[in-house]
Amino acid sequence: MTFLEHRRKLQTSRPARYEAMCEIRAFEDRAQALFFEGLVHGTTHTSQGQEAVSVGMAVAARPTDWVTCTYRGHGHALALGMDPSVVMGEIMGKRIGSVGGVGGSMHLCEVSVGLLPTFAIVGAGIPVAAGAALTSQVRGTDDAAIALFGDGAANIGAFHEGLNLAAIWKLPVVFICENNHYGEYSRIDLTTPVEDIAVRAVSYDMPGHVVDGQDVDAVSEAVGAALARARAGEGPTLLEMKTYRYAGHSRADPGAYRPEGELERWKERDPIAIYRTRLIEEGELTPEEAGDIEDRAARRIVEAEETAAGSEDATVADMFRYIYAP
Amino acid sequence: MTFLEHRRKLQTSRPARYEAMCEIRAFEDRAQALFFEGLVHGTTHTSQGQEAVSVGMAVAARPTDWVTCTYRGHGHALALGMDPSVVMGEIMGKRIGSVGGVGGSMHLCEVSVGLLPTFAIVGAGIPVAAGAALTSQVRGTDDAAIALFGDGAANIGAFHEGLNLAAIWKLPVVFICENNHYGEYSRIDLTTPVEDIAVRAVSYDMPGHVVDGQDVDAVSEAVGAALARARAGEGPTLLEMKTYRYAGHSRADPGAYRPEGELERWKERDPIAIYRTRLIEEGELTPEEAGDIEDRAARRIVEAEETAAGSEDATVADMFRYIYAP
Amino acid sequence: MNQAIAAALADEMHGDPDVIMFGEDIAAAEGPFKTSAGLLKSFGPLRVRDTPISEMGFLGAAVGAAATGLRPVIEIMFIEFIGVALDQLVTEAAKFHYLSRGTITVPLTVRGSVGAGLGFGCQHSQTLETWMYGNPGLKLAVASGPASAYGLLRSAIRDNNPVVMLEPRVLYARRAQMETGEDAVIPLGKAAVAREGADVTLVALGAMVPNALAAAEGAPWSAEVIDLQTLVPYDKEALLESVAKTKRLVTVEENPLTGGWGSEITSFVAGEMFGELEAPPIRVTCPDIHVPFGKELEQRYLPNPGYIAEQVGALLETGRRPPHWWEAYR
Amino acid sequence: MNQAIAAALADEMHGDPDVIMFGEDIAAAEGPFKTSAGLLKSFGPLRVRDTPISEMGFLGAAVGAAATGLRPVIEIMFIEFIGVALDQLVTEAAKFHYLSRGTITVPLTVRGSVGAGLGFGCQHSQTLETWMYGNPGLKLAVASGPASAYGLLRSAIRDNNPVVMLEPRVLYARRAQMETGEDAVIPLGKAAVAREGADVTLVALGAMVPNALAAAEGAPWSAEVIDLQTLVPYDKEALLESVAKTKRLVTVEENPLTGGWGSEITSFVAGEMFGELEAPPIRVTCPDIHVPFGKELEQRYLPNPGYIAEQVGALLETGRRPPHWWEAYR
Ligand SMILES: Cc1ncc(C[n+]2csc(CCOP(=O)(O)OP(=O)(O)O)c2C)c(N)n1
Ligand SMILES: Cc1ncc(C[n+]2csc(CCOP(=O)(O)OP(=O)(O)O)c2C)c(N)n1
Ligand SMILES: [Mg+2]
Ligand SMILES: [Mg+2]
Repeated sequence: MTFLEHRRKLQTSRPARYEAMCEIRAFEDRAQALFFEGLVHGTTHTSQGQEAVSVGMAVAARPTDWVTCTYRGHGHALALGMDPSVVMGEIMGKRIGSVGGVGGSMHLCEVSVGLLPTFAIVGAGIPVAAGAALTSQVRGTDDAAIALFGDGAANIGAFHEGLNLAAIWKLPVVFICENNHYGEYSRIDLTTPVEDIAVRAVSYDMPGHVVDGQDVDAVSEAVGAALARARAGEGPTLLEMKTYRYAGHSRADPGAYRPEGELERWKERDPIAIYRTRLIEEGELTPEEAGDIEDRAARRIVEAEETAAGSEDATVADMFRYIYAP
Repeated sequence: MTFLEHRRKLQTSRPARYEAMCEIRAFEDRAQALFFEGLVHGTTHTSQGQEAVSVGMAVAARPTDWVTCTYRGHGHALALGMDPSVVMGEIMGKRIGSVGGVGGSMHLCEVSVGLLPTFAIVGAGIPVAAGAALTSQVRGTDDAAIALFGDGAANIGAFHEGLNLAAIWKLPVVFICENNHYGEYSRIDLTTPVEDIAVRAVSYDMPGHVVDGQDVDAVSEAVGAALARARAGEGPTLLEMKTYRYAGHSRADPGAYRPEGELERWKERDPIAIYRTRLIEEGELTPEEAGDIEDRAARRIVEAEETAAGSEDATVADMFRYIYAP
Repeated sequence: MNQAIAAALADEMHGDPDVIMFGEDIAAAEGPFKTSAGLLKSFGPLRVRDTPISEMGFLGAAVGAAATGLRPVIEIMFIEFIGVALDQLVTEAAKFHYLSRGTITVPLTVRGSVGAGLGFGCQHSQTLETWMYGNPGLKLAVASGPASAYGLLRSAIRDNNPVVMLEPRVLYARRAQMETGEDAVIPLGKAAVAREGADVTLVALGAMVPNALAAAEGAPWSAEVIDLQTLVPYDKEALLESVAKTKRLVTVEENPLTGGWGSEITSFVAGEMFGELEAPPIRVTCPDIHVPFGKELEQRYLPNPGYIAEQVGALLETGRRPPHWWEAYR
Repeated sequence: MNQAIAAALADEMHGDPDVIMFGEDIAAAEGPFKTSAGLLKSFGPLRVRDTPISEMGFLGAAVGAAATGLRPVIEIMFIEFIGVALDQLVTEAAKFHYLSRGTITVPLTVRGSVGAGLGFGCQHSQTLETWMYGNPGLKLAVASGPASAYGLLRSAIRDNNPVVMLEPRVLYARRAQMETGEDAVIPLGKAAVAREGADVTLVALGAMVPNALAAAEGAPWSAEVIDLQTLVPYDKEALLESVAKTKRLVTVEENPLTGGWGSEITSFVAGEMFGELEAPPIRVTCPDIHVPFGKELEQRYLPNPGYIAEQVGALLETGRRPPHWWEAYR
């Protein structure tokens, strides 16, 4: 399946969205396991629990829109249509990896799906997305840009400067804050004096909305509306997706700082389970079909891992490539 | 008059406030003239029109509070009680200058009046003031800190980060935005999507108020209330002073970008004229007394200039002092 | 030189609709140093924009615009201000090509005014090449006058990498008859021999090029003066060729001594030409202090032609490193 | 080494109530590298604080707190993050003493983890001393193991200037028997002779100190290994003394070649000891590329003991600069 077919399917088929979320979950579980088993070097940041944001965003975005996201980017990359073996390959330091294996888990990129190099510096992708939107504005196209970032990132200067610039220039960009309630080991209320990041839109005379980040349809609808606004020349929007990450912040973190029961409560609102129930209730899937989808997604990740694991390692010569453009 | 006497007088005597504003005006007019006449090297940023903010702030602040401000700092320094010959001396590169003449117009400092080194980098003084407030909080004193900055500074990351940190730590600090409607040559509406900077307080769950910056009593009252709140442990406040600078941004700027009539309209709300009328109406001054005050203030600036001009230049050896503390 | 810069910008903007420009007060006000005179009028507000005071925000936006097809030129009014935005330049822009497996280029030009001499005080008078020259993926050029500003800036804009272009503020008012157009374009990575000579090679950048030339004029020794033009990547061949002839190297630099780029140049040559030099490679720099305010102090702080000549003369005479003038003040 | 750091922090906090500490996840979580284990419990939330993700904000707050009487120690989790906050350190903190005529001091310590070797990729693996070492008013020290981390950090906290203290991340897990207490304090500005030797002086910092020592062990030549400890100000006397004895200098540095601190050290010694050296001063460094991900690539990128020994051996044998290993890849 080409990424264009994938994106078209996401747009037209709700079961395809379900499948995309299952695929991300399977990928992230496996990525985490690889690190725990010590099979992979370095660190990783997984996104189990946040799949609806990735997929809902990818449903709404056009393939020609530009997206910036963070080190917690596997889900977004897969949702946008990157091949899982390419993401896995990058994590494993393989030449088929999205950056040729010299970047690692925090550094994905795929121009064809619209993904700019993912950012390992908190907040840095926010003004960069505004800049991608500037390109559309200058060229007079109606492509837009999307910046994905965390709740913690809403406290850094680049957030403020990026939103302000986008607002004053009326740039076609959608700012999506994935509020998973933690920045590393710190709960948001220890670092952020407001409950909803969305209220900060007021500072830029920009619409700001809180969205249920566990509901892929709600996400795609909100992002779709904001993108439509952007394409119509009405400027940027701030969307806050309320969500939760099931895993710790990164490889090294078991998440022990979370109050008892919090994880369990959020798991009751698991985006994949919610959607499964909904699709079955609304007659779009039978339980058997859902089971098939889950199996297929799981299999694809197993295959992707095999493909990646069996492929060539990045070489010393690869380190020297692409330092300067010709 | 020691600076403590000066501050006590400001607190208890409205004519003293009038005199302080007259003194700043006379100082700034003279500073500007010195640059135009080419008698001084470098650049300067004067504050004619904004005197009520400086004096109102100094009325409300305690001598043990800390203040950060910008390159447009002569007025604040004088209001806080710095000797005009010391400010003039710094502008002229004299050893009696507040920084020994090696800093220049943008760099004043006087620990005894609570003035930290003034900032030539936009926004930089904002988190620094939060840090000064942290000292009070850690030591359990009820001193507070004040950060003065411009409307343009409200768009830079340090503003956002400084206010957020102060809010989450409930630091005893008052953020005073002097909205003189321009950042260099750009009117605020070209760079800032909101009319009132004060609304940005919402992003930090902090009180935010718009204040008439041309009314010294209104300024002192608003700053006083915010300081009381800070000292009581209730956290920071954002105050926006609506004001105007009569001169261009700096030595080199005639202010040609201003719409016709704007300067004249603001001059009708001149803070010194307003206060003169009020004090006379309320029977606190006769016109003769007001005239005496104006003469005295003017004379003091003439004398300060003579003192400064007649004093020793900073020397080459002075350049090498105070690079590292012992 | 400010007119040469405006001309280079206009010429590139005429030639390529993807070239856009933004910064603080560069559009309506035509730049605090009038380096964008006429551009708003010629190219309109879509391509020439004033920004809020937010270097991180607009530098970041330039990175995004460059990565997606435009060729932005942005202005950092005084180079110190990049201290609030370095991340976007060094950690993002310079690494994007690498982090995209070569699929993305960042043809971004960051212009910044630099240097002492105009009484702006210690937070507005540095050159700060040293913040940027140890970072792979970036290029860095420095103008030494109207012709080099024009020629280097045009190359910087055309280059497919992020290029920092530093403009010594004292030179903005410098006027000179000069060519414009294609023939006046100066390639990045190439030094220029500003003056030929036999006894010693003086290597300078920016505002120190005219000072080095002035020092060489009428001196009893014959100095070859090299305008490095591009610091990253610097022209190793030109350096080795000149020093092979003169056997002596002096760098002339507007920076504190410690950690300045002169250390790289002297270290490189000392490593390559060991045993072939007739004197130690030396660095003529500013002292390790902040830039002082005050006309005389600032002039004393900077390596002026007289001091450069003194240092070179002493080196030639003694074959040893002459003392820095400031050793007396320590 | 992380325990040594926590111990140094605790000892200084016990000794001086003005010492406070803040940074991202350093209080409740005790630091991502466990360098503040136990501190929140011992000293309470007034003195040990978690911050929002806002390096500019909290570094700036530390400057303000230091200027008004406290002795803050802040943590920049990975030194790259100072790219969003350099202004506060270099343009403000380092200049405050000067800009207050000496009436204000800024006894601020900025701790940052640095370096490659743990697979964090090119935005989390640099050392970046070069951003900070050319700026008067700052000091800069680098830990090379538990004892030096402890000893230098205590001095950094006591120093009345802003001090950057860099901690190589690969060393955090290093364990060693060591002294604590007053006798274990290491003064800033002094190098340590980590190993005596006669034929060549190896000058290293941070994680390269163990590598240089390993290269020296069992080599057929006798190397003196100097742990510079403090890069700003660096110990000129110690360098000259050692090289006067060995006549040969090799710097071992975890940085790209161009613009690294090795250029300063080699340039300085080449200038002072011209004619007395028996080989060119050389720099053993990383190549001018980004830090790669991948265990093997990262190890190849770094100067490992084998490569250091090779370079030193070749220098001693030929008296010329040996080629860098990466010249084959260019
Ligand atoms: C400028 C900067 N500061 C600190 C970090 C270290 N860091 C990496 S992720 C992270 C937490 C970010 O939290 P949030 O924005 O909520 O995103 P999440 O990880 O929850 O997706 C921190 C502090 C960084 N990468 N960049
Ligand atoms: C970080 C930074 N960017 C740009 C500048 C250049 N600059 C100096 S003053 C100024 C305008 C500031 O406007 P505002 O904050 O409204 O203060 P005002 O000058 O009106 O008092 C600018 C852009 C600077 N000093 N620092
Ligand atoms: Mg989060
Ligand atoms: Mg203003």
